[in-house]
Amino acid sequence: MSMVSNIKLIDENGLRIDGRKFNELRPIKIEVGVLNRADGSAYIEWGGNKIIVAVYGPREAFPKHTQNPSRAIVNARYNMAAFSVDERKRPGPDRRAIEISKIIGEALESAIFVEQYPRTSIDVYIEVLQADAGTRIAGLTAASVALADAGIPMKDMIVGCASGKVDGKIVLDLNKEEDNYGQADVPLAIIPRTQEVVLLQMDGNLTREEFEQAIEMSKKAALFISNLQKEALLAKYSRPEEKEEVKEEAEQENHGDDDHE
Amino acid sequence: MSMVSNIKLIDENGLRIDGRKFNELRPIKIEVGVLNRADGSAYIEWGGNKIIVAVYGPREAFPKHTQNPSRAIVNARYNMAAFSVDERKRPGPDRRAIEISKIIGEALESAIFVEQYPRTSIDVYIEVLQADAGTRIAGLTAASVALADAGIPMKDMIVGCASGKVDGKIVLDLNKEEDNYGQADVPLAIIPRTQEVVLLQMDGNLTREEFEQAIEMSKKAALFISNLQKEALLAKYSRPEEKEEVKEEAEQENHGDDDHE
Amino acid sequence: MSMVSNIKLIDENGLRIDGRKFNELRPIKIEVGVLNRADGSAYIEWGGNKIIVAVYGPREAFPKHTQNPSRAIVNARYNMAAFSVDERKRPGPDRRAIEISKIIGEALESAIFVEQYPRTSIDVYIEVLQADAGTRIAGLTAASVALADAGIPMKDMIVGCASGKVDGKIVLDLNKEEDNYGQADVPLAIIPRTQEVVLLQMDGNLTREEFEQAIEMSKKAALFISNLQKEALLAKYSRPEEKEEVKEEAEQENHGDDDHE
Amino acid sequence: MEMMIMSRSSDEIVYGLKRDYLEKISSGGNRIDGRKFDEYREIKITTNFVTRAEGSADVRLGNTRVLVGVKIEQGEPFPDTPNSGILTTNAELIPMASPTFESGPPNEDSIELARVVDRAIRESKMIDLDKLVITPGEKVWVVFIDIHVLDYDGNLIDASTIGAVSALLEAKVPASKVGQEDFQLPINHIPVMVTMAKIGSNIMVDPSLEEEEVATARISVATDENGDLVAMQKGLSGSFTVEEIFKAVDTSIEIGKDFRKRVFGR
Amino acid sequence: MEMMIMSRSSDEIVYGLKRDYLEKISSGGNRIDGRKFDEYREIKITTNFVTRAEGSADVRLGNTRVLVGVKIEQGEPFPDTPNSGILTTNAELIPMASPTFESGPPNEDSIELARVVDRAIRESKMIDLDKLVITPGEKVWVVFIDIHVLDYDGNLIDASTIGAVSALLEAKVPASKVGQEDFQLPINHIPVMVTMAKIGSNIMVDPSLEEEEVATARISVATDENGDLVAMQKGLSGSFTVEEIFKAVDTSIEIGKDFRKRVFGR
Amino acid sequence: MEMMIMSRSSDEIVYGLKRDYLEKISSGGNRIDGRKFDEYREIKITTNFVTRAEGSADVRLGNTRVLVGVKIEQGEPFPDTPNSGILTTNAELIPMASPTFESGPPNEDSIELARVVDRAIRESKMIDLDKLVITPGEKVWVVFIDIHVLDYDGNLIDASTIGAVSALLEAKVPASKVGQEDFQLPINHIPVMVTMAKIGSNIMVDPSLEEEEVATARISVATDENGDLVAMQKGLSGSFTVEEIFKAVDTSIEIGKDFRKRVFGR
Repeated sequence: MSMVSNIKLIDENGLRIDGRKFNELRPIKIEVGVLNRADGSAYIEWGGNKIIVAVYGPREAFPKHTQNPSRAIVNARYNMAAFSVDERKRPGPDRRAIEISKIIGEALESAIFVEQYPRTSIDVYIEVLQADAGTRIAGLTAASVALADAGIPMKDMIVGCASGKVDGKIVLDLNKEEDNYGQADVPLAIIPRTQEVVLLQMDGNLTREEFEQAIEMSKKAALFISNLQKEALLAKYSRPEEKEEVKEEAEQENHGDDDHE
Repeated sequence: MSMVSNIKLIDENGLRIDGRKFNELRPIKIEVGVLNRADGSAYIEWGGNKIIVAVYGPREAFPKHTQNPSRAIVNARYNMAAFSVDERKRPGPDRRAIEISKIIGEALESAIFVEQYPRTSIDVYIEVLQADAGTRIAGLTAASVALADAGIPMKDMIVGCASGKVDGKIVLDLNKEEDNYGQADVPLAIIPRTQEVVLLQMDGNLTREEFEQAIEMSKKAALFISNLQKEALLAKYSRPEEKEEVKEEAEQENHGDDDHE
Repeated sequence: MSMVSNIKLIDENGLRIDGRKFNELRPIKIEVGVLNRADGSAYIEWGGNKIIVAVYGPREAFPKHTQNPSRAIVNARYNMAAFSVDERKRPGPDRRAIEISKIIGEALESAIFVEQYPRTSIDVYIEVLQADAGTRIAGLTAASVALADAGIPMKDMIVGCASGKVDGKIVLDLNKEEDNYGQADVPLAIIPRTQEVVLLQMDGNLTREEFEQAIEMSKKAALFISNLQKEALLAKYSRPEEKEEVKEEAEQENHGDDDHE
Repeated sequence: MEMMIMSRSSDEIVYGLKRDYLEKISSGGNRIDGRKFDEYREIKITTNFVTRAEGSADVRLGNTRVLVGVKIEQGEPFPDTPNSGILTTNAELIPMASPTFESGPPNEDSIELARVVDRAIRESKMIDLDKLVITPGEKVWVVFIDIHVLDYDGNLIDASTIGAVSALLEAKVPASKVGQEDFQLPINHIPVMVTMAKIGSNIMVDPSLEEEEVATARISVATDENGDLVAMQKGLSGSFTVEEIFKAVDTSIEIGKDFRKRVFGR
Repeated sequence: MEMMIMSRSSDEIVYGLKRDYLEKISSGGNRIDGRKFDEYREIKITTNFVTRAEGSADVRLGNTRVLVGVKIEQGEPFPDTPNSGILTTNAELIPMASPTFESGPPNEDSIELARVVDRAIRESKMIDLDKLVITPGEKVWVVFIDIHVLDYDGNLIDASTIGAVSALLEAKVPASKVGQEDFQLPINHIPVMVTMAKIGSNIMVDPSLEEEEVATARISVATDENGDLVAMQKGLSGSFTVEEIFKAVDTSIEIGKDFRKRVFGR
Repeated sequence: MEMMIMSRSSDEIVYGLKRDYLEKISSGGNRIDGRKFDEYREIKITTNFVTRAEGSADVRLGNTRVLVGVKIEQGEPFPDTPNSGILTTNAELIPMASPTFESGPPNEDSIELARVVDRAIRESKMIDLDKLVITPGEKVWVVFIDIHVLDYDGNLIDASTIGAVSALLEAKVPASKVGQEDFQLPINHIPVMVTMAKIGSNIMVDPSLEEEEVATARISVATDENGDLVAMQKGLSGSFTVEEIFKAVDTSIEIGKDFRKRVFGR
């Protein structure tokens, strides 16, 4: 939200620079069980984002002093590959990644029955292989699926979507240019069943009314994406005979091009 | 002691650039119990120095392998706030701070009955909020008071003062300019009751006689400051009804302006 | 192997820039028991290389979770002193040192009866005081002697030598210039009794035939150096009355000047 | 002086009892220290505490105490914003402030704190960074905000934001170092951050440490003087309903107006 | 979902049984997954996976999966090679890939991996670094190879080398950033790395994780298209006879020829 | 080869017995190795040990052994001393030297050691830093003193100072690298450091490791050839009377005179 530019992000027909309508998602594709070593895994393509998530656990928390005798601890690690962004990123976590890891971990924990696994850790590794705005929500959305794939008992699968303000208008699911030159960004994640909010951030400038508009738009989109999560899981488990084969070829319907309403 | 300059640090009347006589201390103010979470705390203003000290402990030493089965370990951490000096200091300990932490810890340990608390640590956190020469001695002086406030049993309250050489003359309690452009600095701390030396450093150039002169001058000043320490403690405990109220308003007499002799 | 130069490394008489023949070693001197604190120690001069090795152990491995219940772990630490190279090296291990430490540790482990000391570590500290090409092999060669000096039971004393390609010719034991401007380098270490290979690296460009030639030349040299190791040990233990005296004066015959064939 | 070395399990039991108690009284509209749900603890601000810094503020929010210093130094601009000064925010949860804080490099808590405070200041466009250029593309003023937490009794986010805003409001750019006259740091807007915690099904502003320990969710909302939202951060592993979020936003706007006048005099 | 928290001792027993079994079947000429000693697992390469990078390759070698990205950026040459571009290789064994990998800075395993892959590429002179100069002595192209291990089922050295070579073969130098035309990274040679493991007294190529766990020694040999050796690394605490080494070299030359054609089409 | 894995408690008992013994014999005027209170262990210095360095000294003080190397390289001056060379001192307590030293970045012991040695050299103005300017304000000579402790048997401060002074005395500035002639490092003064330990109520010079282990206090005093004091450091958690300090100073001045002649030939 920091750079200034003369770029026109919405044209005279109300279309955005990638041709989307104000309330249109980018294409989303989710795959389940894409890794062999992990206890659970998922891969998501969301616009230009390519993110893979592995889940390990519940396993004995290490080092020992981190163990909680009454529940599992949830560790999320959001990491960008050095080559995932335009200018090479130095390997290792920066401050942004540490903050994102923290809020993703808290959001996931809200849905997991942590009391069932005292003294253990549930480790969620989110690797951003290519970044194109909205990585935290895309990563979180895939992480829920990976947790389900690992068989971790959850109330529901967390899901999210961001909205923002671009050229003075509230729009859904910002892309890179909109994120760089827009006026606000509001990532949101919810528990779909209850529609409660488990992750929420905001930066930029929004009136009270614009904020409400953004939240409602994101919530609706999140519920749509929740279905993509379930379909992805179903696609894996409805074909048990292929389960042990080339998992990554399990193609989902790509609903992303459709207007989600 | 490293910079060269043409600045005249002592004028024709024998007065120093801040108007002090050769054997005059800067103003000193000590307050006790200024923090709520710490087991003991103290705040000191000494010239332009502003330093706060917290004490935690005795508490179980962690990690476990640091525990000593026959006595408490004393950890001192001297730290300068990023904004405490003219040019912003990068956060985190530098080599200077690590050395100072070590010698302060050793000096404090000399007075504490460490055998009474095996397997524990006594943690002393010294935060320099504004620095103006003489921070190690000011920090140590406040640390003793904070230890007393925490109820740690001690033989006595360590106290100190520096002397140095400026324009060829031995003077008490160097300020920033005298420290930068002077010819020697000798920080000293003693156990007041026995007048034994528990901290001593020196750098610059002193003859044998000048050194003796400096030590005697510092010792005398330290004994004076020892009384300020006790008054500060008294000021807190003589008003038990205020003890739990706004502690930082407990004002001490400011003896610093007086010539201490 | 990376720099290009017009330097002629072999002259018309087939002699190398330091006057050696193609199959001639640099002077080698080994001393045993040169340190007091270590459980075993050795010093090697090999050409311009000066390397000292200390061995501690078997001792309880620390931290505890590194202990192996069925055998000793072997930790090698190869370290270059800041002043050991032309341009001062920043203290602390760089990536090159970490790789070399790993392969030296693995090579030494191949000879040690690690099953005899479960839960312990055997720590080998290799300090390069002056570097002149071939430090890893010189360090490994001295490390074997230091292990023997520490009384660690071994199948045999590992020993090694490098060969390489210079001006299109396979030569033994590259010096600094040959290493910088040559075409290939092949460090090799063997168990002398069985002539099995325990360390092998190669970089540059060699035909299949040149490689075989290099290996055979290195192997022969290693067997020669194996005798120097034994003589060095013997020199220490054959003079038990001097053992506790000025150990570092135990001079070995310097066979290095001889052509080793 | 007794030592409190409790096992984790007894910790857990105490924690459970505390949570139950605070939930119970909150369902009756009460807080442990007697405040109303929308009531802040007393705020005391001492500016110009560190005269060596370009700006500073010593903030006490109840028993929480935070010292914020602002240093302004010369530096190179970022390549993509050659005509703009630089703002950078750092927070240290030094072990002085709490028995649970440890020495060492910033951890996830101090990083989140610094980034949330930074976001409120940056996104409100509080500082006019365009006026902090010395030589375009080459030299600009860098504004360092350093948050030093001295005593931790809850709600560091608000205490730190108040401290940062107060210190910036009094900060002077030391332009005499480059042959110009010193000038007041150019200020465009004043953000106010309001943090709320959820205990049971109740939401209360300015949580104390005891409240934070049992809260399930936390939300911080920063607004500017137009009542616009400029930054937001939901924390902890609990959830809010959308309605609760909207209500929290309204609370923040309301309190912001009062604060801006009462605390910052603007 | 059962938890596998085994004591070290039971680990050791399982390990012993595994080793005995693999040694036994290998003495009969067999491998645990049915392959022949000189048989690789299936290789699948997807290049251009990360379009934001200058080159990339997603490599699967059986169940091992490695993603390699190549970024090419401007930088200063090293003082001793002013007229030469720079190659730098980094590997991360991220905890995603294995329950035994830990977060944190590169450890000795990831450093060895990066350095062995780097050596094969550097020593084969695969990239013509002399053509990567922008302004002699001042500005050159820096080629960053980043190896991201996603799924670990053995033989990371070969999978990573295949990935690095594939990514470099498709990489474009973004010369348009300095007012020239983008151009294909100049390639001189194609190294092929073949890694072999010794189990009992048998040596087999492309060890899987199960094989690596019981192998006593490992050797990696890189060759170029002339059948010349360009890099070699012996690993683990076991030994090879000189004859075994020579045989390993021959195997690498043989397989290299096939690979270069079949995998890289050259 | 027996393994000495003792519990902390038995450590403590042994320590107590040792302390009692050393205190007892010292009260009779004796030391465990038969020396007098003011007697140094034998000193052997080999200079020019590391020919690749600009100066070096291998120092043995009894069974303590320290190698000091001096490198002199070009660098930028500090902004506040544009016409002065730079001196920097580093010490590494490598694990080779003692079973109690650990790998890793410098700890408080090695930092104190480096800073105390540095202080003696810097404050005595031993090196004429003003003569180490290549281009005023732009390029100066940087003198790196690196202290590498090889064998630890007590009194590292004196051994290291002797090593640093010896290495500096023989060091040459490699001015031929900037087109001038190499020249001897310009030396103004020669500091001598004398360290003393207090055992019971006795003070003895050059403590061995066994003595250091039971000493309650330590004092190091550096003097120059005029008998002036240039640096001092009190260590450990015990105390000295002021009279003891003065006596230590006198001892240091005395021994310094002898050392300067006998050891450095000046």
